[in-house]
Amino acid sequence: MVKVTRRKKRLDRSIKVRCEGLYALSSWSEMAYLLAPRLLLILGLLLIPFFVDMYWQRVLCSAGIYALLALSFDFLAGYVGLVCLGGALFIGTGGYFAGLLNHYSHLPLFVTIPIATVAGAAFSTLVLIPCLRLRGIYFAIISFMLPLFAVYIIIALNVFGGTEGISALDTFPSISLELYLILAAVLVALFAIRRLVNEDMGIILRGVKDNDQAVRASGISITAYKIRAVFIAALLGCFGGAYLSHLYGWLGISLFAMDFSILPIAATVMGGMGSLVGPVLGAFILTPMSEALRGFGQLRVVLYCFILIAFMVYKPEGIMNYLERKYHQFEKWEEV
Amino acid sequence: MAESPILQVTQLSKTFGGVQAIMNVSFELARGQILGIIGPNGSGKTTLVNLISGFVKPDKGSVLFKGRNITGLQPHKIANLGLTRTFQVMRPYHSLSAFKNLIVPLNSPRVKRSAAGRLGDMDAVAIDILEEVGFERDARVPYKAAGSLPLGYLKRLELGRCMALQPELIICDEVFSGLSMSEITSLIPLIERLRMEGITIMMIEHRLRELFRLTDRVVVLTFGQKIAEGSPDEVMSNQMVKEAYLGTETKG
Amino acid sequence: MEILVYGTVNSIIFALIALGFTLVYGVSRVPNFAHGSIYVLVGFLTWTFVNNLSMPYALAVLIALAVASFLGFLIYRIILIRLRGMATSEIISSFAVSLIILEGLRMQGIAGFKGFIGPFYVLKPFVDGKINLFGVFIDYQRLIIIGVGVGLVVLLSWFTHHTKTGLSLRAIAQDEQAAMMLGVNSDRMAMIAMSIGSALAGLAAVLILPLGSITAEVGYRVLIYALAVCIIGGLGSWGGAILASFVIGFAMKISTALFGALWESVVLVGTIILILLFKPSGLLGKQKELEERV
Amino acid sequence: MSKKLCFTVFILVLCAALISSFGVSPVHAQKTGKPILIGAPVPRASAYGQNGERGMILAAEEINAAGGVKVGNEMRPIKLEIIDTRDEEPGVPTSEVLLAIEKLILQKKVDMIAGGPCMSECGLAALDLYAKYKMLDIVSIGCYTPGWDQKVGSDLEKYRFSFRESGSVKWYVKEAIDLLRKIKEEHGFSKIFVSIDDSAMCRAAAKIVSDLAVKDGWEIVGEAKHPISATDYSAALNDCKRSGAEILFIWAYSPETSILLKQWADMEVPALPIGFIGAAEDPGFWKATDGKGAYTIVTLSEAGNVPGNVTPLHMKFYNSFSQRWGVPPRSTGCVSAYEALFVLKDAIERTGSLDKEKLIEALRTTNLPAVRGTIRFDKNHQIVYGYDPNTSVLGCWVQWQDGERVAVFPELAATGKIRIPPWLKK
Repeated sequence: MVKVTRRKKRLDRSIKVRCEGLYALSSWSEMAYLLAPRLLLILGLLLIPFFVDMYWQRVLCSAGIYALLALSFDFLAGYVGLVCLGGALFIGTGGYFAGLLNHYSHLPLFVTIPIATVAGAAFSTLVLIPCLRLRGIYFAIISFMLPLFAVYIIIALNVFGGTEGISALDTFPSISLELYLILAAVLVALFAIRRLVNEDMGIILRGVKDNDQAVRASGISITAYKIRAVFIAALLGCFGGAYLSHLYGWLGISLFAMDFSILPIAATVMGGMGSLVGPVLGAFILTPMSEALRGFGQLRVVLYCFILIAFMVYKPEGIMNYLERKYHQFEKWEEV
Repeated sequence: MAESPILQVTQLSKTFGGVQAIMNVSFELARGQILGIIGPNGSGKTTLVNLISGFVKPDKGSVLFKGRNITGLQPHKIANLGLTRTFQVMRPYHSLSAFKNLIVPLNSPRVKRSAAGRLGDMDAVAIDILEEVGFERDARVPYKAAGSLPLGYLKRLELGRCMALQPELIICDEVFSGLSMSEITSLIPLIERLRMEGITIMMIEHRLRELFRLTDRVVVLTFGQKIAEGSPDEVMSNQMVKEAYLGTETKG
Repeated sequence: MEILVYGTVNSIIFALIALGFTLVYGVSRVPNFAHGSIYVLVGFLTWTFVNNLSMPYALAVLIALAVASFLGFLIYRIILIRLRGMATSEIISSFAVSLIILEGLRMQGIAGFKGFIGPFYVLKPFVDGKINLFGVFIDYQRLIIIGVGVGLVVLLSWFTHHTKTGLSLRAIAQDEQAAMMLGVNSDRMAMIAMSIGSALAGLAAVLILPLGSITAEVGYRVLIYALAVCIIGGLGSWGGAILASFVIGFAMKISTALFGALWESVVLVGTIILILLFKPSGLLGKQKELEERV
Repeated sequence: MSKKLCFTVFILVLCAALISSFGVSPVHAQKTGKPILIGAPVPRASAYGQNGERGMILAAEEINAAGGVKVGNEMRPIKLEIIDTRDEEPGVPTSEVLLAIEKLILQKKVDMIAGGPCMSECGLAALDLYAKYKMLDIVSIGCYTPGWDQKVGSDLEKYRFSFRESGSVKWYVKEAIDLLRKIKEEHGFSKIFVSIDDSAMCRAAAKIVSDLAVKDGWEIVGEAKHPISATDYSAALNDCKRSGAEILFIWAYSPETSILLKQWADMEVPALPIGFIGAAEDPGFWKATDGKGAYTIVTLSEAGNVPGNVTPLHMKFYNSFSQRWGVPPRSTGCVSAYEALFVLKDAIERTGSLDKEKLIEALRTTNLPAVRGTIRFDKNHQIVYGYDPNTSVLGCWVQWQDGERVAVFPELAATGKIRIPPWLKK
C-alpha cells in the first residue's frame, strides 16, 4: 500500500524567538506577547468573584486552598523530585496550630494565621526530615501514611478535642476579605515559586532532582537543600490549613482527610506537572467541577478519578504545557 | 617528593555482600602528579573512586587528603576540601542549560569563600569556565538544555563542573570512554592544562595508550587488589599485569 | 497462648493480603494501589452471585476470581502499560482506579462503619463452628486460612522455581534488561503478574471476608496493610513480605493486649516509619542501600 | 482501539453527569403557590442519612398531598432540597460538609433546614454556620452528642436558630440504665460485662453507663475494647463466660458487631446482649447472622420504627413508610426526620409567616402530638424524651425474636416480653 509518511514538526513562533533575552522590551507587541498570559491569569483570578454568587465565592476559597496544595506538590515533585502524597499533613498541622492558638490563647486570626503558617511548616518539616533520605515511591508512601498516623495519634491520645474536634473559632469578618486573602496568597505563592526555581537555589534543587550524586560531588549538601524545599512547600500547605480552620471556624481530625492529598494531585496532573501555573489552574477547574457534581455523592469521586486517569493516559503533558506549546510554537506536517 | 603527598590511601577495603570489591589497597599521590588507575572490568576501579570521594563508606583503611583524614566523610564535605570527581555514567542536570549546570558548583561553600565566588556575576564565571573546557562562546551550545548535548560536550561539561569548584584534586572516572579518537585528542590538552594550573589528577581509564601519554605513575588493580605500581613502562612490563590483561582483554 | 494462636492467624492474614501486591511489584515494579479495591470487589461479586443469582458458593468464588484477574489484566493493558517507569503516575492512576471501584461500590450501599444501606454484605464461612485449640477457641474458617495461607506460599514458590512462566517472572524481577535480552516479554509478564496478583487479592478476600463484613473501608485498610507489609519486608521481596507480616501480625496483637486496640494502628504505622529510617530498603529489601546507589 | 473506546465512554459518562447534575431534587412541588424551600443536608452513603432522607421525602409527600402548609391564608407546598453532605465517609473533610450546607443557604436560598449532618463533629461545626447566616434549622438525624445542647445552651442568643429534634446520648444512656434495672428486678441479674468499639465516643459513653450501672447496684465484672476492624471476639467472649456476667453490654457501630453476636451464639455465652449496636438495628440483621442474632436487645432510639401503639399516628407512620419504601423503617432518623417537617409545618401555621424570630418563638413553644409521642423542646432547644407520650417522645428498645424486632422497652411502647436465651436460664 502506498502511504506518504509524514511527521509533525514543531517550530518556535518567530515572536517567541525574538522575545528571548532583553530584546523583548524593544516593541509593544513583544511585551504584550510576554505579558498577556500573565495578566490574563492575574486579572482572571481577581475578577471572577464579581461574576459569581456568594456560594461560588466560598467554593473559590476552598479552590484557592487546593491550588496552594497543588502548587506545593508540583514544586516538590517537579523541581526537587520528592513525590509528597501527604498534602493533608500540611493542612492538618497548619489548621491545628492556628485553631489551637485561637481557641486556647484567644489570639485574633490575623496573628494565628502567620504564626501557624511558619510554626506549622517548621513542625511538618521536622517530621519529614527523617524521611528525606528515602527516594521515589518509598518517600511517596511514607508521606501518604503520615497524615493517617497523625489522626491515629490524636484519636488514641484523645487530645485537641479528640474525634469531635473544636468548633466556634474566629471566622473572617467579611467574605471579600477571606476571598481576596486566599487569591492573593495563591498569586504571590505562584510567582514567588516561579521566581525561586530560576534563582540559584531553584537551580540547585533541579540539580538535586536530575542527579543528586553530582550535586554532592559539587560540594553541596543535598539534605540541607531538600529541607529548605520541604519547608517552603510546607509554608504553602500550612497557610492553607490555617486559613481553612478559620474559614469555617472549626478544627478536627478531618483536616488530615485524604481529599487534601488526592485532589491537589489530580489538579496537578490535569494542569500539567512541572508547569507551576498548571496545578493552580487545575485546582480552580477541578474544585468547582466536583462541586457541580455534588448531586451524585460518590459518583463524582468516581468521575474525577476518570478524568484523572484520562489525563494521565491520553494527555500526560496536562492542560498548561499544552497551551504553552500552542502559544509558543506552531506545528506543520512535513514529508519524510 | 619532599612535600607530603596530597592523597594517601592506606589499607582500603570494602565488601559488597560477600564480594570483596576492594582489598587492602594503598597508594600515595603527590601534588601536581597525574596518576592512572587501570585494571580489567570489575576490578573495582569505580568502587575505589567512590570510597575516596566518600560516596561509599569503606569497611577498613583510611584516606588522607592534604594530610587530613577524610575517611567516611560526607561527599559534599570532601568536595569542599577540594577533592572532586567525575562520573562514569554521564548524567548532567539535563533539564538545565549547560551553563546553568555550573551554577550548582559555583554555589558551593568552597567557591563562595574564594575570590571568584565574590566576583559577583556567576553566569559570567560559568560561561568563562565553559569556554575554558572548550564550549564556543556566543554559540547557542551553552544555552542548550544539557540533556540534548552530545557525549563529547557532556564530558567537557563534567570537567567544567569539577573545575568550577577550584579543586586541588580531580578524580576522572573514565573520561575517555565512549569518545572518538579525535574527541580524545582534543581532551588531552585540556587535562594537561589543568595539570599546569597545579591541579592533581587521578585518572581511571581503559584506554591505556591515551592514558600513558598523560600519566607519570600507574596503579594496576585486579579483583580489588593492587598488583602493580610504577611508571607506565614498568607496569606494562610487569608479568602479573600482562596476565591480568591478556586473561581478560587485549587492549593496550 | 491466645496471642500466639491469633497472632499467627493475624500474620497469615497479612501475608495473604500482601502476597498479590508484592508479586506485582516484584515483577513489574508497579505499585498496584488498586489492590485493596479488587479485594473488596471480589468479596462483593461473590456475595452477589451467591445471594442474587443463587449460584453455588464455589462457582461464585471461581467466577469472581476470574473477573478479578481479568480486571487486573485490563488495568495493566489499558492504563499502566502507558505509564511504565513513572512511579508517581503509576501510583496515582492505580489509586484512582481503586477509588473508582470502591466509591462505585459504595453506591451499591457498602457504606460500612456506622450502618449500611440495604442488605448486609456478609459472606458465609465455608465451614461453620469452632474447635478448642490449646484452650483457645478458634473457628474452622481461621484454620482454613492458616492452611490455605501456608499452601499458597508453598505453591507460589514452586510455581516461580519450576514453571517456565514463574522462572521468567523471577528473571524479570531480578534484571529486566537482561531478561528482555533473553527474549522474556516484560509487558506480557507484567500483565500475567497483575492477573495473578489480583486473583491472589481475590482469594485472600474470599478467605478472610467471611470473618468480617464487606465494606468500602476494608478496601482502604487492606491497601494500607499491604503497603505496610511490603515496605517493612522490602518492596518486591517475598521472603521479606512473609517475615514482615509475622512482625506486624504479632506486633499488633501484642500491642492490643498491652495498650488496648486503639494503639494498634499507631504501632503499625510507627513500625513502618522506624524500619524505613533504619533500613530504608526494608528488612529483606533486594535493592542496594539507597544511598550507595551512585 | 481500546483507547478510543475508553475515551468515548469517559466522555459519555461525564456528559451524563453534567446534564443530570442540574436540579436533582427527588420531590417536586405539585401545588401552586410559592413552595417553601426546606434544605435537607444528608449523608447519602450512610444508613442514617438514608433513613432520614426517606423519612423527610415521605413527610413532604404527605404534607403536599394534604394541600401543603397554610401560611397566613394561602396554602404553600413544601419543596425539599436534598443535598449530599458526604459526612460519615472516610477521607471527607468537615469543610466539605459545611460547604454543602452553605450551598443550600447561599445558592438554593432555602427558607429553613432540617436533617443532618449526622456526624457529631460536623453537627457541632455546623451550629456556627447556622448562627452566622441566621438560618433556622432542626437537627433531626443522628448527631446525638451531648455537646450539642451544651453548646447551644452556652450561648442561647447566638445559637437560637438551631433546634435538635433527634435524641441525645444522655437520654439513651438513662433509658439503658432503666432497662437494666427492669431486667434486674425481673431476673435478679447483677453482673455486667462491657464490650465496646474502641472509639473515643464509645469509650466515653460506655464509661458513663458503667458508672451509673454501678451506682444502680450492678457489678462490672469485665470490659473488652475492640478495634473498629476487629473480626474475632472469641477472646472477649471467653472472658465474659469466665467472668460469670449475666448481661453483655455492647456499645458498637461497626458492622462486624454482627460477628460478635454470631460467636456469642456459637459459644452459648450465658449473658444477655444489650446495647447500642449499629449492626443489630438493621432489619437484615437476622438474615446476616442466620438467626444467631436472636435475643439481642438493641435500641432503635425512636418509637415508631417497629409496630406498636405508642400514639394514634404510630402504626399509620409504620405502614405508610413500609409501603412507600418497601422496607420497614430501620432506625435512627426515620421517625425524627419525618416528624421534623411536621414540627416546622406546625410552627409556620401557628405564626402564619416565615419570619425567623417569630418561628423560633413558635418552635420553643411547640407541643405537637406526633409519632414518637408529644414533641416539646427544652430551654436548650433539645427535644424532650421521656416515658409519657403526652409530655414527651419515647425511645424504643427492641429484642430480636424469631426474625422480628419486638419492642420491649419502654413499657408503654412494649409489644412483647424480654426472652432469655435457654443457656442462660438458671
